[in-house]
Amino acid sequence: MVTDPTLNLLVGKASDLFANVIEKNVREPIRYLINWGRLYSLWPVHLETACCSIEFGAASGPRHDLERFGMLEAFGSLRQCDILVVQGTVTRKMAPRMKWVYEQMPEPKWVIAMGACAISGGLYVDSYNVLQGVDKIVPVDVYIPGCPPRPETLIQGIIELQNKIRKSKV
Amino acid sequence: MSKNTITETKLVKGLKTKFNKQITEEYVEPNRIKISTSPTNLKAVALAIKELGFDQIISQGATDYPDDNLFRVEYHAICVSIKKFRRIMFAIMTTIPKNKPEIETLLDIWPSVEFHEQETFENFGITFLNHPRMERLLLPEDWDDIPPLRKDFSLPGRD
Amino acid sequence: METFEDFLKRILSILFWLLLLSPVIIFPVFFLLIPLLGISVPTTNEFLTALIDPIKGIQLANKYGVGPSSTFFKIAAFPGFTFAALIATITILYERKLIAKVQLRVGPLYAGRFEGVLQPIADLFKLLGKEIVVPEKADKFFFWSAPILSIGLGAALLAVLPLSPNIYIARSDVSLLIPFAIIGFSPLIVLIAAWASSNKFAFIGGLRALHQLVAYEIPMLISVLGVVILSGSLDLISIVESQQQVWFIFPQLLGAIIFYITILSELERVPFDIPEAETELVSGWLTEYTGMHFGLLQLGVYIKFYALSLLFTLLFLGGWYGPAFLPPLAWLLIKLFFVITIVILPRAVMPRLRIDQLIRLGWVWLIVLSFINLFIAVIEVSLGVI
Amino acid sequence: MQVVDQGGDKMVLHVGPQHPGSGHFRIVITLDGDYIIDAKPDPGYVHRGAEKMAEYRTYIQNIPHLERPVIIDATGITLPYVLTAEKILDVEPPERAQYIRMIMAELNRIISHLYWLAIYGIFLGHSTMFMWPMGDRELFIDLAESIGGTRVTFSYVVPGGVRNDIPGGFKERALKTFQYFEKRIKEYEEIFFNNPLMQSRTVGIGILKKQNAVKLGITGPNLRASGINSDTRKDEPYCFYNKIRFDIPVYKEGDSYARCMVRLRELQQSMDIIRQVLDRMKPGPIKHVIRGVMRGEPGEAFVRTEAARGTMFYHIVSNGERFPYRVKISVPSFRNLIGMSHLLVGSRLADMPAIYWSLDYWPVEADK
Repeated sequence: MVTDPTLNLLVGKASDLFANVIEKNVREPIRYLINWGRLYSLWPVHLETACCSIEFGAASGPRHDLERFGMLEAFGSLRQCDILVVQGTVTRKMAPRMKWVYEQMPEPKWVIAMGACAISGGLYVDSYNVLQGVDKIVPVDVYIPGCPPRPETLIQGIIELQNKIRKSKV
Repeated sequence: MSKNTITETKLVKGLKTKFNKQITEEYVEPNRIKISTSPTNLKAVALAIKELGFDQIISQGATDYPDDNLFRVEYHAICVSIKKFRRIMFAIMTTIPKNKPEIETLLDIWPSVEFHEQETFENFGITFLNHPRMERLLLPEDWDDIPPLRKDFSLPGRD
Repeated sequence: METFEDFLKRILSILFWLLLLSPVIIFPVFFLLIPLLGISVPTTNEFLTALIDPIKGIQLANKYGVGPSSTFFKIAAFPGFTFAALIATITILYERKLIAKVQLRVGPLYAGRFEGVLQPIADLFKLLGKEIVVPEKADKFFFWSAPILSIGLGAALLAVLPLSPNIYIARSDVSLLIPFAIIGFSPLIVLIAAWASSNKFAFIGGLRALHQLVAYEIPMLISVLGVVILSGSLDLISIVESQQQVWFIFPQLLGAIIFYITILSELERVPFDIPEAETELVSGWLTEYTGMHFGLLQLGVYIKFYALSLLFTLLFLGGWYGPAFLPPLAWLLIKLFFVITIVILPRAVMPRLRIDQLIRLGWVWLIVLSFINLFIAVIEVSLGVI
Repeated sequence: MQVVDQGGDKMVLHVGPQHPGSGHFRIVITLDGDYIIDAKPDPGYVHRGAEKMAEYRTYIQNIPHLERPVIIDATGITLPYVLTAEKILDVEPPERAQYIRMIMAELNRIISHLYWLAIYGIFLGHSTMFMWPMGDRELFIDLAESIGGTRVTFSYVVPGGVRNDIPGGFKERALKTFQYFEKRIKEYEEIFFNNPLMQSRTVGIGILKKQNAVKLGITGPNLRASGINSDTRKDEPYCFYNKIRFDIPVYKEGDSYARCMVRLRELQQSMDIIRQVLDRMKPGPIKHVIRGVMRGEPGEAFVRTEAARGTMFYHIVSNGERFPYRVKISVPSFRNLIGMSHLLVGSRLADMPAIYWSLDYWPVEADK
């Protein structure tokens, strides 16, 4: 009687239904809440790789004020940080350190490649000491073009990252 | 001799008499003096220039001449403490063979040359004898190619 | 490593299944056991009425020992932990907005529809979902215990602090001494956190914090003695009641200033944020803490912030006394936020001190001044000014 | 955060490259208690090989990548390059171009000093002093942007002149900004420079004696804070600095506070220079139009100018080709780096940020 295929089908349907109910009523709100918290609380690691750090500094200044989005301007320890903003050229000497910093950050973490040099080497495409694009060593979520990107562009990149987080799974 | 270069000419003349034509005057322009000397005399000449009042090294570098198979080592001295010499930049050049790139350091004459000589070391492979920290400064620790500013080192994609 | 959200999901799914299975298993057991134990069960009618009518609800809750007048409610909700955590959360937001205004910025703006009011909540949810990293070389037991101790210390401070003549958790004849006794533990917690992190920056930060906290506890205690002399009591409620005519900040101005400076130091706030000096020590003793560990440590610090500000209000600003058009609790909160403001403000206008300057200030100047303050109090009492 | 066991009671701290107080470089500090007994700078994290790349680009193509090392002070680093290239290419810029170059150089000096001031504020734990100069810096960036076209990387000075003329109404806007900023300087002094806590952190800290400053090759505002009245704008005037009346702020103390004050006074000085330049400027051509690829005469030239951080030096060797044969850049940060280990040894760990950033060491510039 247990082997009855109709019963099996019924049990399967019922468990699907339960899964659906859980998905809709339990997981979805939690996913929303956790993602909502994450997207408004992006703390950047203080890792300056090159000259784009000036525009990053300017973006946290009073005119552009990254804290509106819940970003702190410069946070102390990488253990409490969520995003790694690669601020410009990554040289061969910096690359292992940057990878190390990325690995030491706690999950979940995101990477923003800021500036042409971080995306592809940019102006330093033929330099002997420059990594041609940071996506070779760390996974990049948002690319922000510019040399250096204006603070407005950086803010747009951060909004794009927020949109990405909003849709992401937990 | 124009009026602008009286001080400069006087300086070079004094040096020439002191070193008995072991230094060559390359040119004297307003505010610019360039002399060249042999590596063996370099230290004595540098000391004499320091005693004239040129107390800082603004730049120290080298140029690679693969055709002549030699390096030209350049020192640019300036003066910050004596007012009448402040406008003058003193360039001292010397050439060393490429197969034996060694030269005596000027660290004890101009302490400001320390990092410059380290940079020249890593960029050209020129060893400065008696320099206490003859090690890499700017290049990565795992650099195993030839020194990058030599002419036979070519950039990727730009042969 | 399992993130907190995995944990949360698991807990929630268990709850869901329990809810589903409760008619089958729990209700029979419940209804069989309760009569045996001799406890009366609320009838369905009572229960539903309680849900609609708050007064009935409170009565029902009181019957089972969880009502507003019960000790459990006092400790857990009001005026205990939840209330303190709420004030701490508001303080975090208030601090960020206030500092931003001084710096010609807007501060948090988009979290929550209006002026970033939900920013601390967003930070909290973010920290809840963060991975917890324990360094390989860390002393695991102490590493985990520091955040819990920190929050526990914050909560324990609240035990004897009254909010009005009848709102308090516990009343003791020596209730002034109890908070100071508890604060005496905080250097230990910092040292545990710093040592267990197995990190040089954390360790230097921890040692600095130890020096700083020890140096500032003595002037803190001595500066309060003036208040004790004036009021003739160690009970916080009677101290407040003796300020009905004159707030002690007027006869004890020097003591209040010293107490204020020691609060700044105790909370490691600018210009005394030396243990967390970012440009020297990364994050000081907090360097290795991640996720909710960090959140708990910060919450502990901010609850301590609330407790010390409340203590300042009670000791020097006349507690809940004020013109009668507002209830006592409202006056207390107004004064409390005034104190919180003046504790926050130095962060906007002061640079950081150096550890040797700080220790000299503490051991040389503040101790001497607090003794002078003590003599002032004695003279005032003997002259009968108060 | 690397752990190095040294034995004994010494502690080795690696400050950087990921450290809020280091920026893009590392300094290895050995501590004995709270005192620094050894400090070994480890630059090179942003070494991009600008000198080598310059040998593969024409004289014009070199300008954009040579200004990247100091994009805070872009004109400060491209102007000496262009002056050197002009000597080799044998072109003389018109008079108006010289004046516009001076405006840009001084605007950039202000922008750079304000950035320095902002970071110095946060290094001492004064977050308001980070935000205020950052906000006021935007005003000067707006002025520079209206001339150069972008926020920081202008590539504005070219051999033979400047790229384009200054826009109409620039003078009025500049004067209005200066008027506002002079009021702000007073507020900076009130909240930061006259703050007793700030003074207790910087006065008498990191004293660089006059003879040491000369000996170690310190340059720029750091040299002037040690009592030496040396500024390339006065010593060997380029552009039309000899036609402008200005004083160089000099302080004798040589400590961190003096270095701060020199830079604060230079803000005022730069604004005065721009005011005078705006008065003296006459309409005219702004560049010599050069057609085709510029080929230099065989030979060499070396030029120095005064950038925001000190004397910027270029030595270009040409062999008559399209590309320069050798470009040697000697940047002030690189020369000031030697002062850092000199000053840090013997000071307290807590003074490290106060000394480090008072030298205005910009690692990107030093690494090239």
